[in-house]
Amino acid sequence: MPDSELALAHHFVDLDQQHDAATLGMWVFLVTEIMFFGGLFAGYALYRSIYPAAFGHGSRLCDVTLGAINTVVLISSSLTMALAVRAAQLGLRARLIAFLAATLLLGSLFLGIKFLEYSHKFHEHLVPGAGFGYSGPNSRQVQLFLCFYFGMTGLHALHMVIGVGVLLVLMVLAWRGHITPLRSNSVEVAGLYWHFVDIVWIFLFPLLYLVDLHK
Amino acid sequence: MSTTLLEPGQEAGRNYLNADYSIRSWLLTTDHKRIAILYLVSITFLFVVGGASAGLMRLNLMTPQGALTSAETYNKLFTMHGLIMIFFFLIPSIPAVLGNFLVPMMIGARDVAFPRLNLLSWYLFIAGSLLAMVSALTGGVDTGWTFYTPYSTTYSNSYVVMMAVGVFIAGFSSILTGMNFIVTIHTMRAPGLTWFRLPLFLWSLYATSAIFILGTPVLAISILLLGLERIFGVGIFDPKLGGDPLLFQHLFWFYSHPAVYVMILPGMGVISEVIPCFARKRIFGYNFVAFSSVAIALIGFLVWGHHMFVSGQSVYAGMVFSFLSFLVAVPSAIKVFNWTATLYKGAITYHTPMLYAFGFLGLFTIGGLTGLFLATLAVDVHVHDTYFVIAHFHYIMVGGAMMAYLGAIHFWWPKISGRLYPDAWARLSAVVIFLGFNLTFFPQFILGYLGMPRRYHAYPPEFQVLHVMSTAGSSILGVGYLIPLVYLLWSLRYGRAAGPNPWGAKGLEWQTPSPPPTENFERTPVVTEEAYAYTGEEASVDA
Amino acid sequence: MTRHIVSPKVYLLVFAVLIALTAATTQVARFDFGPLNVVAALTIAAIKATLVVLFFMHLIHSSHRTKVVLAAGVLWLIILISLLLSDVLTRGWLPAPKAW
Amino acid sequence: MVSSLPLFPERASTIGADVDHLYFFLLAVSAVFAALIFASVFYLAIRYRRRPANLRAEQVPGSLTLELTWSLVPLGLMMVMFFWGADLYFRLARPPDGAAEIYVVAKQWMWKLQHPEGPREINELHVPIGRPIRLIMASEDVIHSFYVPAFRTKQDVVPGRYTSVWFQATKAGRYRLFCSQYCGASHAQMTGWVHVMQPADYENWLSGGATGESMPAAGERLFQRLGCGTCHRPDGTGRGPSLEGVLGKPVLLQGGAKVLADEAYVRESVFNPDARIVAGYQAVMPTFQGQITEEGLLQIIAYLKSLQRGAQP
Repeated sequence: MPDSELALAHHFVDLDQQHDAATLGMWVFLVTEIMFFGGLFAGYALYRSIYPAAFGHGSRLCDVTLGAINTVVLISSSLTMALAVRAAQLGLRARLIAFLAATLLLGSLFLGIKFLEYSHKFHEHLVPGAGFGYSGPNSRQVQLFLCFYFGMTGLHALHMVIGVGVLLVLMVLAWRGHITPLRSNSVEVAGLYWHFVDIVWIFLFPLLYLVDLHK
Repeated sequence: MSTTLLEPGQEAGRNYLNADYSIRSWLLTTDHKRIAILYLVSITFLFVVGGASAGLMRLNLMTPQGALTSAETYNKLFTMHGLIMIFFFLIPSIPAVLGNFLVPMMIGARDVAFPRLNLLSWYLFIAGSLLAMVSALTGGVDTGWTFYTPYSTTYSNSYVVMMAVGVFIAGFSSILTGMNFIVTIHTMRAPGLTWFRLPLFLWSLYATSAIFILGTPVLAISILLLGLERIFGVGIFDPKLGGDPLLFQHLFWFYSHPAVYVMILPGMGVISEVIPCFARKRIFGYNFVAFSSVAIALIGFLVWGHHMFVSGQSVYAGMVFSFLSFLVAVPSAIKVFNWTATLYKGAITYHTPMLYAFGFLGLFTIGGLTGLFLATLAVDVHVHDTYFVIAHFHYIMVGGAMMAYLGAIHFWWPKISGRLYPDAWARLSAVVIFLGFNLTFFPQFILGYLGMPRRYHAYPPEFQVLHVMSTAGSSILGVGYLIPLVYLLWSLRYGRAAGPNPWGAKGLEWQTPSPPPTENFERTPVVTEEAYAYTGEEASVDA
Repeated sequence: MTRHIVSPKVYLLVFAVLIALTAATTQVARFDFGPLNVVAALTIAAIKATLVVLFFMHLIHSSHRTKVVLAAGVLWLIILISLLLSDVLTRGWLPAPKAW
Repeated sequence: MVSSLPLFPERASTIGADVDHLYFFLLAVSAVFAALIFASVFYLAIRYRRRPANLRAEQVPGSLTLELTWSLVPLGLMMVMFFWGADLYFRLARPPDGAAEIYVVAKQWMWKLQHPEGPREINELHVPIGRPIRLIMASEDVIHSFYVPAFRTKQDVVPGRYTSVWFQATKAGRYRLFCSQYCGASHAQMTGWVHVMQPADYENWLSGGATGESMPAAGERLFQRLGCGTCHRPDGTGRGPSLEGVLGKPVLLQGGAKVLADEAYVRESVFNPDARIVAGYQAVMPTFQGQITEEGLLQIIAYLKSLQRGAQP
């Protein structure tokens, strides 16, 4: 059974139709993700326009250096993911596995730094809810900022965890040789998802960490 | 109306129904037709639950002091009625049942683009409705289907979070359906089937899927924030902690107004299929009707603020939303005029689907026109949150979407089941439903302008006569809905065999045997003519 | 449809630009331009996002249809936020009566 | 016992007539279009039904002019509806100058109303004919909505801020008051009456009943008890700005912004003082959230307004 027959699902006419369907399906899913995060960005925009000062105080509670490092980590993971997709399409199995591993590593590093930041805030009682102990001015609005901080970065981290899981599956598939130039849709689609999660962070970093550096 | 059993020889050959009778083949199917049947059965059950809660509400409103149920029970009933009917019946009704069944067949494909995701969509729907039913049975939710904060987050002590999670999960069910339809219609059309030869039902489902994709996630995030706020009390919507209750209303209505177009657009698509068939006429102004569906879906996202004219929204924002709300009415008007013009010089037969289409034309027109009252700022101040609004949206959802759904079920029943239903009973039930509906909801327009607020379990005595009329109408409507359940099930066993094309209709779905084989088409068909290319003298079953 | 294979050099170049822009946005935030700070931060982020979409996600080689889908997503986010802010920012505009 | 079958609500406010005229215009346009569609559907359905004499349908080409007419004509009519409704809405939203103010506090399932002169009422509101009345409303818990069908006015009462509605009664009598925004178990019981009286009767009612302490007086007593006077000295030398004659005038903030000192500004300054700091002062004021009830804050606002006119309470 030639590789192309194996790759073609029964209800598609040909491989091009199947590839079009897969990529279009992922782009449409990414639009739902844009609107899903969009609700949070809308809430952020509303409260930042009402309480600019409080969002300034809140932003200064976030460690800019860790945030910047995380941005660099995530952008480099985007690079390695793009190279992984290229390797999959060219059928370079070893390089594919290497780049997938690199992306996986960088993703976990990002989550590690995130965990560090969260535990840092736990110790300083900066987590919204019962144990919130911020003594500065506008404490209720700063808690609101931190709600959006934890909400947005938490949802983003959840998407990172899902991405890492997908990468693990892809590495296993690549290891077993299931990914060939004609059957590389899964890697390409995972790449689109990963780059999207990176773009969300590209917007989160300035909005949460760089609100008020000049005070 | 013959009631003879099907002669053995006449039994249709191998098809998607008798391909495999095991439970496992049904619960793990990826065949879009079987998934449609799974949806049909589940939403019928949920419709009965939603309808029963409406019946109880109407009985309670027979007397001014609302003697049948306590206030708390009444609040849980109207919340249950709203949630079940909207999220668990109307939104999936035409897209998930008829859309799933017909989209691949109408474009000459063997299945939707992602069959496994299609099955996952049904399981998410079942998970969501189970959560909703459990939260209803264990104690119920008393926040109204709109979940307005801060009542839903801080002051209500009912099972809000469980219901919210149920709606959250059901939201992803419609996102998957929307994704499937958009990709299927884009990438899997048969050769020769250009966009402007597509049946208008697919244009309306494409527009509906756009709303699923662009709107449902915002509902998901607002329900998520609602749950977080209710569990952790962090102040996202709680004014005592700096939150703004109007943020929830904005996020909620950003989805929930386009959701009403999700409920009516597929119905419009059905009417665009039924009227040309039974008038034997090409649709009048195909391009205008097609683009109207897309225009409704897109402009529908700009108008949500008309739900908030008196809720503390700024005066200027109210004017912007009011202006845009009038714009969205234009495409709907274009559609109604085009359907009416299609009847001109036709050879019209009064089969049941056509009766439902006539009912739709009349009731949707009233519903649409009363929508203009609510878009007019000064009048909305008086009639907002009164029975005028209740009557308006029931004319659209029950008079419009429900009538179109029943019309669609009757139009494609021969294709789905391979059987014909008794036409006399079907026509009778259509008329009973039409009369019962009008008796139920027309008095509510008068109640509304009189100032009767909605969600009241007791009311001033001067409104009693109109309420009694409405309750009488609701019992007729209830009976009207039961009749189709009976004769359609009856037809499965005793109905006459329907050939491939009992109505003489145009469209690829009618070129397959009834019920169709699992793979729909042996060879992918080639389309050569326009949609609804009626010549005028196609014979129908009893011609 | 042949899959466009982009040379690694392009990826590395885009990567470098992205890192540079990250540094830039951090520096720009150190100066007080008042409301312009938000505009600057969002423009830089938008440029970075466009780079990722065009090159890493191959939008440049993608079909017209994919571009329309992405544009719709971005436009709807803008609709949600702009109409929401149109309410919030104009709440206090009503001319208060000169009662007192 | 079937009491009556009213088909149209009473009209007892100046704006009511305008709203009804707009309503009749909408009814007329809707009736015309509904009749047009029903008649054409009936006629076409019967005239072109399939019968031996009419077995064959005749295909008809589309027509752009027809499509344009039935898009632009409805659009034109709708623009009339929009501008007429928007103009009326603007008048509804903007109370006339010199309107008498009455304070309303909504809480789960009752309306508490306070007249500045002193009388307090539960679920009852006495107002004179012929004078514009402005209600300044606050909620203690969830969103309620002050709805008087006879006045054709409705306004949600949103917790955390003030909303206001105004009307000018034109006909004496007793009109129903509803809460029209769902607010919980006894939402249907949160109703009451608005008693519209001749001005003379209103004055008698005002002075006759056990009016008790006027609001500015109650406000001053609360102002002293909370020690506001220690920082907000009349001559402005204290740690807080002077509050003499502040309400209704613009205030210069730190950073050069100017904002109008209305009820919302006072509420924000009391419950969230760090949000806006007056120029020349420090952010030292503690929040009074939870220490002052909604009624108390309204009394303080009435007191600050009385400082305005210099009339000692």
